[in-house]
Amino acid sequence: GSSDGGSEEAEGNGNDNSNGEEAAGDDFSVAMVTDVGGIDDKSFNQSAWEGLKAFGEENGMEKGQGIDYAQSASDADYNTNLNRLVRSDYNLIYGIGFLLAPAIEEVADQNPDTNFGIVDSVVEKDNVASIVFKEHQGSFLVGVAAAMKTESDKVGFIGGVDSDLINKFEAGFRAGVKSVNKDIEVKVQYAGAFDAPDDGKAIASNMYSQGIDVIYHASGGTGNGVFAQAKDLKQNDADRNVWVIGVDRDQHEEGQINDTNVTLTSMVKRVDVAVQDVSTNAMNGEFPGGEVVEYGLEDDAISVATTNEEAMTDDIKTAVEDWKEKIVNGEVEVPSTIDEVKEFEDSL
Amino acid sequence: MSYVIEMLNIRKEFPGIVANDNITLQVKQGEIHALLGENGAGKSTLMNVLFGLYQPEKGEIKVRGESVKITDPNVANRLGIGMVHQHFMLVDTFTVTENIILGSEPRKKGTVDIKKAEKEVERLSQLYGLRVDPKAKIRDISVGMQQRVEILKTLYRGAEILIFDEPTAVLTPQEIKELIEIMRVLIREGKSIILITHKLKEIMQVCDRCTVIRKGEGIGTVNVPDTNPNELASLMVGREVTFSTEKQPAQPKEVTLAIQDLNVKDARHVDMVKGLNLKVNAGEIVGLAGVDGNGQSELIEAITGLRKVDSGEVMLNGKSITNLTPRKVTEAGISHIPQDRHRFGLVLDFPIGENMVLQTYHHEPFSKKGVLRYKEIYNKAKALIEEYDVRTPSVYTKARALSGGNQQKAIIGREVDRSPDLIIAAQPTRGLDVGAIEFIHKKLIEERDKGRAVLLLSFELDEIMNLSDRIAVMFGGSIVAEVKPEDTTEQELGLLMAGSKQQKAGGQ
Amino acid sequence: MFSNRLVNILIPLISVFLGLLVGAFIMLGFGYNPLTGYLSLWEGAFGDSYFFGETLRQVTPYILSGLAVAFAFRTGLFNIGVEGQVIMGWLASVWVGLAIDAPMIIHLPLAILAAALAGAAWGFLPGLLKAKLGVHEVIVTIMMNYIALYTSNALVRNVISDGQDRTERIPETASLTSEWLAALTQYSRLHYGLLIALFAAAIMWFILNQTTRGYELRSVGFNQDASRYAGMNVGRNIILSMVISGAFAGLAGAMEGIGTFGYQSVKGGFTNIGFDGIAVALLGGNAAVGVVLAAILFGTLKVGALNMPTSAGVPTELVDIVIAMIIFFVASSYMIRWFLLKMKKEGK
Amino acid sequence: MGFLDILQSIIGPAIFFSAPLILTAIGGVFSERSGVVNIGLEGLMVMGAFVGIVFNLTFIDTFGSWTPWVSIFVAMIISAIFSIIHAIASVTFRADQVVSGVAINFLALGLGLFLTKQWYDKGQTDMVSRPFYTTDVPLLSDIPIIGPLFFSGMYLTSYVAIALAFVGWYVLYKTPFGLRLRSVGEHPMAADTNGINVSRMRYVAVMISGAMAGLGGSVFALTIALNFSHSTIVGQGFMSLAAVIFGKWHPLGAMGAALFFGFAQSLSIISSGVPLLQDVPQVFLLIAPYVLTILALAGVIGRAEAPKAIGTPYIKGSR
Ligand SMILES: Nc1ncnc2c1ncn2[C@@H]1O[C@H](COP(=O)(O)OP(=O)(O)OP(=O)(O)O)[C@@H](O)[C@H]1O
Ligand SMILES: Nc1ncnc2c1ncn2[C@@H]1O[C@H](COP(=O)(O)OP(=O)(O)OP(=O)(O)O)[C@@H](O)[C@H]1O
Ligand SMILES: [Mg+2]
Ligand SMILES: [Mg+2]
Repeated sequence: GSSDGGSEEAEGNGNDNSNGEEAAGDDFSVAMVTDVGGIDDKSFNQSAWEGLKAFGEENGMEKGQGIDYAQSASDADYNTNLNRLVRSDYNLIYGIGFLLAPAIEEVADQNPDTNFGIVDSVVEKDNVASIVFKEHQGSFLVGVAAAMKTESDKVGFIGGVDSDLINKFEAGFRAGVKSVNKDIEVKVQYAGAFDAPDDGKAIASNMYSQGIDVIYHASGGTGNGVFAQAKDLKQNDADRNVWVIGVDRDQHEEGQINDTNVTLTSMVKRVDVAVQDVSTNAMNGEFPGGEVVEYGLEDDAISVATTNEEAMTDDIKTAVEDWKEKIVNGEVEVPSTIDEVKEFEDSL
Repeated sequence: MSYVIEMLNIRKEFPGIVANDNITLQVKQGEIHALLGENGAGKSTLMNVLFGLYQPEKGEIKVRGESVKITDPNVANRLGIGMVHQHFMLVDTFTVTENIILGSEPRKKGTVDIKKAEKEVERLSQLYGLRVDPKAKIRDISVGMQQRVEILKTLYRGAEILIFDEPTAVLTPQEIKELIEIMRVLIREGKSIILITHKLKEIMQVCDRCTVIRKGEGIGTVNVPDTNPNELASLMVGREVTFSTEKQPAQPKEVTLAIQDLNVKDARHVDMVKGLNLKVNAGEIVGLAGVDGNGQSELIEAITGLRKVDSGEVMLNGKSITNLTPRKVTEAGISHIPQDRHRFGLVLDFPIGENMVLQTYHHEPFSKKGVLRYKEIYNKAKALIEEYDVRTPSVYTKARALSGGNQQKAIIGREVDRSPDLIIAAQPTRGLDVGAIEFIHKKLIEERDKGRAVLLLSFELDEIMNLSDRIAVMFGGSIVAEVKPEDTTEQELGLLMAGSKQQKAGGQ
Repeated sequence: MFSNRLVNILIPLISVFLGLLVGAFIMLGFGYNPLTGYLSLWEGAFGDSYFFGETLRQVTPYILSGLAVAFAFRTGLFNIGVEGQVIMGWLASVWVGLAIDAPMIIHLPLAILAAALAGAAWGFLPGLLKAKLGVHEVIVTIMMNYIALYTSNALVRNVISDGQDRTERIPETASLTSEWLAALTQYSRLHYGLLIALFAAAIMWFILNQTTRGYELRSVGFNQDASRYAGMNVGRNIILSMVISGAFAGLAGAMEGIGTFGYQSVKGGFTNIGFDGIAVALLGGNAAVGVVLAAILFGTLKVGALNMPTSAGVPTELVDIVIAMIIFFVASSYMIRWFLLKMKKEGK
Repeated sequence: MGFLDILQSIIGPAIFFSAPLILTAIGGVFSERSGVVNIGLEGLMVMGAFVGIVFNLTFIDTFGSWTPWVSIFVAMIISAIFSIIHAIASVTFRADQVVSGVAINFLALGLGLFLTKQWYDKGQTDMVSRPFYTTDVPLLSDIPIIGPLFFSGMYLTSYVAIALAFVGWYVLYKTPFGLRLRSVGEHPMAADTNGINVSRMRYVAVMISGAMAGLGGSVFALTIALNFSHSTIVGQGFMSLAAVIFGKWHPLGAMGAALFFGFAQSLSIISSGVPLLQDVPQVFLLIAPYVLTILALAGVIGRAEAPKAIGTPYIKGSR
């Protein structure tokens, strides 16, 4: 942080009012509100901000001048933060995370002249662009990788809180695994919280001890415990086959132990790509208001990390690429809910 | 003749009050020196100064002729000064030995050498005739034994000068006798003693000299053999004091309290009251005599609904009040001046005014439809405080800030004012000075004369003999004898209380 | 120079001042301008009618959770379970809001009542265990918090909604929101709950200080033996105290459920309204008026803090440090009192 | 799964869950036994986690494989120093100890996150590259049944925690220091008249609780969370406080209670794999540890007697 941020900000606000209302080009400004994870959650909040920064860089803006964010400490802060940014005359304001959907809905209603974007949820309003991701597609692909990697034919999925969004990850993953080999067992467990690394570790410990050798986690901070457990096993037995699949961004760094790495791959969700894309469109007067913009494999907004070159062998990479093809060209319809995945599994 | 202790012109202030003002106390080697004064006169404060708990604003302290600064109890210990406090300084959950060695423990490889400590305690208790069980927990032993532990604590630290702050207030007559014996042994062993007590008889009995203080000021020192209780009392109070309370013979009427075959267990399911029968008539005071621990407390708790009756019956005015709740018992017409005024008698953090309606707050005029009426409450409180001479800055003062004597007067005022049929007074004068005692005794007799029944529990034979119209002696959970005070002597009563008419007292 | 009364008023003021002073030094130490920092905090809380409205909205649940903790404290109990009681109250108000179809005059009071009852029920068990078995209320209430969190999540997901992450929005008939207040404060979420909270503070004062019931509760809080001696039913008073405390907490939940949010969602962690209530109560000296004032201070700092990173670059956590220091100084009032006394003496 | 496997998969997690709680609770016992309530355990754990992680990240190159051990040691020292704030408030300034503890909780989290943002320019630190790892204890792990259950795949810090519980018991119940400390919590004036410095004793006790909570927090961070963020320590301090009371203010009791919590937690996680319990709705498994605790309290443990003088500042000469 810098001590003179305040004055800069004040200037930025004070001046761009005088120019008039619907700004374009130079006067265009974008901001975002994080959910309780905060701007540096190493996950989608951080990714979104990176997208905004990239957008800013392209257009000669920086924090406090053209782009900015507001952090939320609790659910009650979303509205306040959104309104604060509205009051600062930002043209486009993102709510990052499905938790902000109700707040966006309300504030968008009250401020029809401002444009909003909601990430990971759908809000049907003319001045709101709903940005969603096809996490199930990415999860499908890491499921493929898991199925190819497992030696015990047992893989695991650890979710944070049992919710629609996380179910989407589970569904895609299960479908991916089963598509490769329907005899592979997928064990699913939800920790009940996104901030319980101890539970994450215990669940992982239990799964690994049951012979599961690949675990895909979609559980935020709870996942820290999963990495801790995998690395511990690796430390004790360098030859043991234990893998974690990361989520949201490339969690390669988290898996590093000595000179090997337990992160097989990660389901990377490029919130930054989406945010940058929507912002650019909006600046050019093509704001997708009222639309649901879906980002998926085809936009490179969902991808599978291949940082761990040793682990992601060529045949895995090839298989992943093949399935990706099939998904992108519509040959395979990836299920996105628990009901759908059950149907999907039955159809195999 | 040399002085072991000289406190010269001591002044000690508390915020807003001068507790000690220019007091001089000189104690000779080998004497028992009494310190006498009303409640709040400043005795404890003076002794706490000597023991290093308080620092005096002015004055000099000399020990064996040398001027010293006693900055904390450690220094006092080193100088050979030990103190047995008015309120015992014992850790309830520790054993006797642990309490005695606390702060100067014998060690073995960094641990407490408890074996050695126990041996030392045994040795000291043999030497001075202080019977204690080294392994017992404090909370399981009698008050008398606790006091012996306190004395052992000072001896263990090699005290040569012992301060006793009101040691007899909490003891039974038997225990007092033992204590006096112990003090004589201590003197024989070359110790010196400062004794604080309100009981003039004890001073006359054991002390060599007596220093009197009044309202924080030293009045003077007298040779005990050259004086008498009346002189001491008037020195202390500043006026003449009458001792034995004057009263007319009782005129007992109908039976108010009738107890039949009562059995009560204590918290540990031990039978404490066994097949007890007792009657108290309107217009008489029945004194309940007995050594502490013979079921008196349980009996009173059972009558007042604080403890469950196992079997038997308690009747008030012919109606059963067995196992009613305390509230129903109260409303049936019983008042209770409890033994432990801090634990039961008062909510110390309430203003004294609110304490005056502790059982009646839910009645008119103190409340109406569940809403308190403070005006009525405080009017009542003011009236009672006036009538019962409770000295307090105001009715809004927290009960905690009053002295024990004034707290007790407030409780008595509250209990008597309800016009009950039966007043149960448990040790109503414990720890109070003669002025306060006189007042309380007068009140109880007044109530008797108004036709109320009074059940008086006391460990003071004096009080029992003076006040009672009939004495019931309690031993082992039942009433073993009923006597009239005019037909008996303290001697005989003591024997009855010990559970035997034949044997000499002290043989239990 | 200082009367006793004056000292009692001065102490909290001095504490707040000292707390802010410490915050200022920290800002200075890390290269921020404290003036800018605090100015942005002020702006964030009172900058315009919107923020003022939001601050008051935030104050509302704080008053009630503070009252809950304070009420228990006054009767000798430490209710750490306010957090769980808030969650249950929140849930109940929303549930009744959704499940029942009735005109506002019935529906709204019913929803509020349900919240109070749910909170009360959550306080009842610890009270009962304390009264009957002597089980320490601190442990039981801590456990009840977790049970509330998980139970509420499960109910939201499986019973009240069908498999969603949050319930529907409650209808207008069960809502505390107010067009009028919102319009007055430029669409802040200020709602009628504030009146309920203030009324509750008056109720607490009335119950404790003006009724025979309150007399009993206070008496039991100070001295159980004397209370028994005086004919009071100690066990019943302990239970009642926890029930009333829980009811206040439940109302705090309703403020969120049918006031601020209008729905209940699956929560990844605690709301902190209950935990903050402990600080509010203690800061307010466990008295009704004190709690209201402390809640105002707390709400102001919390809402104002949101503006600090944006307009002064100062992390919001600075406010937590300031709050901690204020609590610390209030707790250490003995030192301040001593200091004032010394000044008084020297003044003479 | 065989019975032994199930046991093994319960006991392992139970013990690593418990270790941080055990450590923190032992400290809590010391503080409360001296008469100082410590609601601030949560904050002290936060401080421990923060220091442990930051030190580990910063000095990894200096201390190499000893880094985690040095880290928890430093966390212990810093948390002990940090806890002096609580001691000053509640002993010297006669503050309400609950209030002061609450302040500690706010302060630790606020300070930890504030400094994280200052130093790392983000809200959470990176993951440490050298946390603690489990090991098999040589020889002992070869004992049949017992070996696999209790001596393989364990963190050494867990043994440290259990050992310290016994050390805590020894110190509190066998040494002069312990006797004095307990007397200060029961009857400070008695202690004072026996020449024991009540304030100093309480300062020491509070600092011991700071040190132990620092240890607990850093062990949690370096075995389980591996980084520091606002959600690293969420409620573990309160659970430790519960363990103190549950364990009746006794170091071994507190250890037992913490192990009970760990066991219940672990059980609820493992149950989802046990055939019989597979179809039980998940919420029942989630709340099971807490319900079990309440049942245990209500059924078996019941009334616990707190140190008599707990929560009251000692003012010389008052009664
Ligand atoms: N801790 C204290 N704080 C303020 N004032 C005190 C304190 N202790 C004693 N006092 C004051 O000092 C005076 C003397 O009290 P002290 O306890 O010495 O009386 P005492 O002679 O021992 O009385 P008693 O016979 O009742 O024991 C009291 O009247 C009281 O006003
Ligand atoms: N903490 C205190 N603050 C102010 N005054 C006090 C305090 N403690 C004691 N006092 C004063 O000291 C005086 C004597 O108190 P003390 O407790 O010695 O009375 P007492 O008659 O000896 O009662 P008891 O027999 O129960 O000890 C009282 O007048 C009281 O006002
Ligand atoms: Mg006295
Ligand atoms: Mg005295």
